[in-house]
Amino acid sequence: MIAETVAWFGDAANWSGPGGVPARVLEHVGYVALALAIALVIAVPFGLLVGHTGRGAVLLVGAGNIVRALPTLGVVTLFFLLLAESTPAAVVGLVVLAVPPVMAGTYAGVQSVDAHVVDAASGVGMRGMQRLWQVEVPIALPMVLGGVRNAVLQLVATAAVAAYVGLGGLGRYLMDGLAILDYAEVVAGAVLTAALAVVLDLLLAGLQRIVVPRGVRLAELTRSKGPA
Amino acid sequence: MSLIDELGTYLGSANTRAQLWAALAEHGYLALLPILFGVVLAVGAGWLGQTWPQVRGTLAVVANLVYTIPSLALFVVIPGVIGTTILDSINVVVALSLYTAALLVRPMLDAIAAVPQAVTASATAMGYRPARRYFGVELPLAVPVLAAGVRVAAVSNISLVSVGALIGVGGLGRLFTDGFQREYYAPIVVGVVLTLLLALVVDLLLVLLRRVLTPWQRPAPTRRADEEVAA
Amino acid sequence: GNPLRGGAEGGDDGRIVIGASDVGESLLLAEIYAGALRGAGADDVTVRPPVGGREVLVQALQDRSLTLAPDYSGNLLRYFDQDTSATTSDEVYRELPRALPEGLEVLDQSPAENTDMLVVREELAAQGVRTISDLAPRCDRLVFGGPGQWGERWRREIRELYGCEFKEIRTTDTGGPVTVEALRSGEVQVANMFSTSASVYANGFVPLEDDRDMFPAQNIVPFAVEGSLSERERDALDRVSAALTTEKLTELNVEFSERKRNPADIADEFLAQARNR
Amino acid sequence: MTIEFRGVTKRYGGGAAAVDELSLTVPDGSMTVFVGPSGCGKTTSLRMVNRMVEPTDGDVLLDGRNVRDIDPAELRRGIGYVIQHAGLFPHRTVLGNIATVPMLSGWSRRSARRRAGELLDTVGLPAELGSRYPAQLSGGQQQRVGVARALAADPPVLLMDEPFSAVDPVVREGLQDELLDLQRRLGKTIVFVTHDIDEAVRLGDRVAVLRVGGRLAQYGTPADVLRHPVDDFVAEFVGKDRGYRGLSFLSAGALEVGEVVTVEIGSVPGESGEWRLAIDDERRPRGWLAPGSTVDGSLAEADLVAGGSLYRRGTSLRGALDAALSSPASLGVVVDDDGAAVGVVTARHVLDVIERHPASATATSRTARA
Amino acid sequence: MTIEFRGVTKRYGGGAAAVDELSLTVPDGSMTVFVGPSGCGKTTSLRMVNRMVEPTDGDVLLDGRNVRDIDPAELRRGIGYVIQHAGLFPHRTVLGNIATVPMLSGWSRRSARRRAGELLDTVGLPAELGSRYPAQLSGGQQQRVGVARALAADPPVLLMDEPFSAVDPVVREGLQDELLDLQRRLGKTIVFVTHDIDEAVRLGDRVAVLRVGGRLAQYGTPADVLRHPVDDFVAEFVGKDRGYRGLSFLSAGALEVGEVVTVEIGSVPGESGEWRLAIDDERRPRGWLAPGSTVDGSLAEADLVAGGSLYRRGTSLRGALDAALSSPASLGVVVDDDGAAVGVVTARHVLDVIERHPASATATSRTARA
Ligand SMILES: Nc1ncnc2c1ncn2[C@@H]1O[C@H](COP(=O)(O)OP(=O)(O)OP(=O)(O)O)[C@@H](O)[C@H]1O
Ligand SMILES: Nc1ncnc2c1ncn2[C@@H]1O[C@H](COP(=O)(O)OP(=O)(O)OP(=O)(O)O)[C@@H](O)[C@H]1O
Ligand SMILES: [Mg+2]
Ligand SMILES: [Mg+2]
Repeated sequence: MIAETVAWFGDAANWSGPGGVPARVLEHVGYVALALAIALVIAVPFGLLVGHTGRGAVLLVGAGNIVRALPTLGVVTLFFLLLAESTPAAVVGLVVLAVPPVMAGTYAGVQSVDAHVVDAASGVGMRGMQRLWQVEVPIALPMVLGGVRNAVLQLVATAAVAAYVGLGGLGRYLMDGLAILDYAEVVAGAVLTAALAVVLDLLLAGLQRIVVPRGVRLAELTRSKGPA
Repeated sequence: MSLIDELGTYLGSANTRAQLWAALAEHGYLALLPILFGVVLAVGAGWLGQTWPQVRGTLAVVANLVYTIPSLALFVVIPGVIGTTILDSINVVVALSLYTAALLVRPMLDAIAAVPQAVTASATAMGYRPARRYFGVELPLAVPVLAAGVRVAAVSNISLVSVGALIGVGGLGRLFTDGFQREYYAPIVVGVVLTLLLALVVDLLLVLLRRVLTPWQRPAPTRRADEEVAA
Repeated sequence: GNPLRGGAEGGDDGRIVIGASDVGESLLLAEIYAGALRGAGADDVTVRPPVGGREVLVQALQDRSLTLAPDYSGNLLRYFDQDTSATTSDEVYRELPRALPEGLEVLDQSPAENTDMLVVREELAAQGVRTISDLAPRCDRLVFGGPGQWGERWRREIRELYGCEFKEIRTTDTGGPVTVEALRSGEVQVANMFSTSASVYANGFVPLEDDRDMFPAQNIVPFAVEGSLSERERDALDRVSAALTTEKLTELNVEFSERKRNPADIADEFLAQARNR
Repeated sequence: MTIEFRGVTKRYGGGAAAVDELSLTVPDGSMTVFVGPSGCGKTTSLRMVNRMVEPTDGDVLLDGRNVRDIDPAELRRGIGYVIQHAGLFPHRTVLGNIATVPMLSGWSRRSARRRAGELLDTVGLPAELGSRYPAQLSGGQQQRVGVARALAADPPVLLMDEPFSAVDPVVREGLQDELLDLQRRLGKTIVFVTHDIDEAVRLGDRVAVLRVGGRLAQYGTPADVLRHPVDDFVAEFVGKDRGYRGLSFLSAGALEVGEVVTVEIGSVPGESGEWRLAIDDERRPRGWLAPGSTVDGSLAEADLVAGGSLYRRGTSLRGALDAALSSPASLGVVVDDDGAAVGVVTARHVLDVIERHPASATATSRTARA
Repeated sequence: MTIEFRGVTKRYGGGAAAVDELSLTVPDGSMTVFVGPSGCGKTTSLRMVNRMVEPTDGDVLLDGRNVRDIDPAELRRGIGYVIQHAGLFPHRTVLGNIATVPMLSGWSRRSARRRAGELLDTVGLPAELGSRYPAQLSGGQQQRVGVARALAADPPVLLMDEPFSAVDPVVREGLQDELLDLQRRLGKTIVFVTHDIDEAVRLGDRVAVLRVGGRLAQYGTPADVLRHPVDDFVAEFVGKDRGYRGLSFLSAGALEVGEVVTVEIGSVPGESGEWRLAIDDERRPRGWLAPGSTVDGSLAEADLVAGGSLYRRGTSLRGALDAALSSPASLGVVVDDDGAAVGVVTARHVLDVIERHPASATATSRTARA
């Protein structure tokens, strides 16, 4: 199987044209990026609001869990029938997938900001929004980004279902390979997807390094090291 | 035909209903059995991480890597690795067990590491040997975190099983492929609803189970300083 | 190694597992076979959810996770013998037993046929495209949509026989909604569909005549693991095959994909009628 | 700025009162310490001043103005608030933390940071700490930054909620000294919360002792509270050493300082039948040479009996008594501000002064029975 | 069981020594308290006894047997260990917590729980607390459970690492009293760690003062350490009230108890030029009636000046001095074990006794210079 997979990767025909690896990767990233962008627009404000006010947490967690339970395949097929269009159907399914982790990360991030720090923020005379943007959000960033990274992992893995409704992306290799039991192709698809996930995750980790305030990172370090 | 009528016709067939029950049962089994295996794996990983703290990083990375493999690919590749046949439902069970474990390893390691130093130290000082301490003290204390992880894993497994329909093992996922093939809303809607119901019931059961397993945890409402001020 | 060799799930213990491919009517046929076998006294008969193409079914039959599956004579022959020149029903059926790998067999074939066909939208047909030969000169400007494995099976064939080389071969699905949608929206201009498919006519697509007999005859034929069925069970399947005609199959397909009835219900009705005759 | 509590009551969620009919006045420029057992409503009382908690009943007035009529954010910017565990913003540098209030109040970034730099100095932190993050500071340093942050906008009022509870006793004492010094220099009106009676007595111009249920048990000067507890609760809370501690508030003006025979380290002392105080070349006491002890050659530290605690001239009688009691010679060594020995006191002399103290027995304490 | 440290050194990861050449003996049935600033190696020293930390060098002996030769888990089951914050298992009930070691040692569940029930009583907790979880207990109750748990297998040795540091001062004192009482009854060999010198002096038969770097600065009785600190470090650490605190170790045997005029609450007192002690019908002191004060009708509490601290007959001079100092009449009230007033002492009388005390000036302290 390994030899066949290596051969697959070695075959120049698999690297060019609309069915080639570069094109498929771009398509895949496209679905992921689009779905993620929409999910962020939906999930972040909700997470911030609930985390900041402390109100509606039960609802948010409950709703998050229900949304998580929505089968992506079901959503995609349903929206395909409703919209008679492949791309929006696939993207809706992926958005549904990405919203819960982003929302949970955002909410948990804001919620877990040390109560003393929040208290101090009010105590120095910050108004609600000032407190949110100047204190809660910067401190919550690692967890917000954690949620995003989680979402991206799932998106990359699941964007394969787009192929089921006739779209491209790396799922194409999985579906087509599966239909004719071409194992090399399936494995190649899996390897490419996993590699893409790892690369995107590394990029996000890098982003996290850049945007998370140094003090927050230091504080996390001291907390996790703790007393011996 | 309105959706209601369509649902009426669809559910009107005794054959359909029998198939639905079978699919639901298969779905439950495919989603929940892996939870069991996944928890066992995660508990093992926690033990490794506790005994050799230096492997914690590696375990976390491996868990993350497993999580990046698309489920569909895993379903298909697993027979090649463990020698099952392609249509075997074991493939789905194995794949989802791996996902569950991957999902649980991280929180498991964190939870074990978060057991207060004072508690582990006093256990050691009372003459607990490492294995007994892990199962008698650290693991029970990690239950709340583990339970939260299991809830997420259970729910996402229930959602993921459907993908198995693409390889002919998918419980309720069949309803989606069927509805899709025939441009037929009824099975898709029924499938989504049944999946959600299953998730809801399982989630509730897990919450109850957690309550039973953690009698020492009284719910303590978290309070924020500024709730006082209407400003 | 080949991951598909290994433990058996179905097989000799009297358990009968019927498979189906992801062509819509395959499931319907599987249900009909199941009904017939139950009528013949088999008590442990299951129909597996449809999965993949012929490749998957063949593997599953070979590793005994399936006992039986409906298939189409022409494509089945071609699958095992790339270079066959048999095209008519009889030729194909005569060649089949020789081509099949050891341990697999086909039962009596049915008169009902469901061939591949290329369809276009009415606008294109109205420009005088009625046969594949008419299509050939325009191929390089047309996008084709079909199942994932279509290119491998037919690209060379259609070029050699008709001189048709499509601008692009896009993967849609096996005559299912994605294909229909793609053709309807103009994303593809030519698509591979099936002769008994209800959606060809429901959408006003025009089938092109295969004037050089590229697609072989495709009689429905039960494809099984040798020795896995009793005489009585084989008789029951033969009777069903005999009762099935192309018209009947098309009718059943309308019941299935247009009226969206449960395939098991349709199968029951059909079997009842067949018995009463 | 004067702070006045007028019949202030707070009930959380309609339950029992956390603070019950609290009435007291913190005069302008003074420090009042709220002290009492856990859960007695200290924090709640404090937070009603800057409207972090709204009273269920009654009013809090700042210079006669009801805080209810002031916008909470504005109010808080004008009141420094130091909370337990400092509550520093982990994502901002030390300077960034301190500059918070000035920035909120619309100062330019530059002037806010200049001010923050000055304050670092005020609270005794080196300038190079300015660019560190809170996680890189020790507990005591964090507390100082917390104080600096509260001082940044030069607010006339400071609220401090157990600000030093997270640090160990030695560091804590240093921080207390600095706070006293700061208070002397800046003259803020301060409300300070602690559950440590020692800290209360040390810092407060006035001490308010609260009992559980948020009732004020006694409000008066530390001397009052220590020497004249109004009831058993206060007496018990103030502790069993209150007689001795109370000496902190008796000045030693009339204390008679006696002569003492001294010998210098390195010199060759003769024999003697009395205790002699060994001193170094700057007259700092090093220990006692016991009566009748012999020294081989010149006097070294090893020949000495360790001394007792030292009494700094001009401080309260408490130190004087302890010096006398702890001395092996029963003679408490008195030192001047440079630490040079200037004489000795005996416990008896201290008692003489205590007995002559008019306040000791007859002072009427300003007390409030709750 | 005697615990002996023999030249014990511990270096973590080859760095500087956390404990350096520690040699001392804790005699059978006595309590030794390790005290010293943060990071001086107290915890490390303690943990080398039950092999939670292995020495880099030197040996720890239990009744002459090297702990190195004992299987760690077995060793630990025979040594009670109480740590800061109690370290209770949050997932087990109080009884479950206490029964832990017996269960580990293979007792039946029933007898382990019966034993746990007895211990609840030993540490003064009501039986109904047995089925609670630690989170449902107050800090002080948790500490008691921690002690009970350590006692469960009736180990001859107890190690206690800042066991009371998490509770407030009042509760803490109660716990200390109970520990002393327990120690008297059970006669364990105890090593106790604290960084609070007061606690050390109060509890220890011997006090070991450590300095940072893990060197032993002084090892002796509390009186020794307070009254004869071997060097400046110990003197400084022991604190500035050490003279006064040292009085705790001077017995008041020869203290002269004087007469006092008493008036009973409810009676009608005449006029008088002296302080009179108000008592209730069980002769318990209620306060003082000031000289020259007039009473309308019968004597009520409101007519009185609050009294000072009380001195229980037979306890140390410290209480006697404080009673005298805190009294508005300068007369310390002496009570018997039932709390009835039996007379008064003056500060002067206390001084007389102090001066007559032979130990006061000349005792040679058993000290160890590090
Ligand atoms: N937000 C709140 N909601 C409900 N009850 C509260 C709240 N804050 C405090 N309480 C209760 O009010 C009472 C007084 O609390 P407060 O925090 O003022 O006490 P404290 O004197 O500061 O105690 P500590 O010394 O422990 O800090 C306590 O019984 C406490 O439980
Ligand atoms: N596991 C460890 N690894 C490395 N260094 C340690 C470890 N445990 C303690 N130390 C170091 O050894 C020294 C002594 O530590 P120890 O915990 O014994 O001090 P302590 O006297 O108990 O202090 P505290 O009063 O703060 O509890 C400290 O400098 C500490 O940092
Ligand atoms: Mg408080
Ligand atoms: Mg320690």
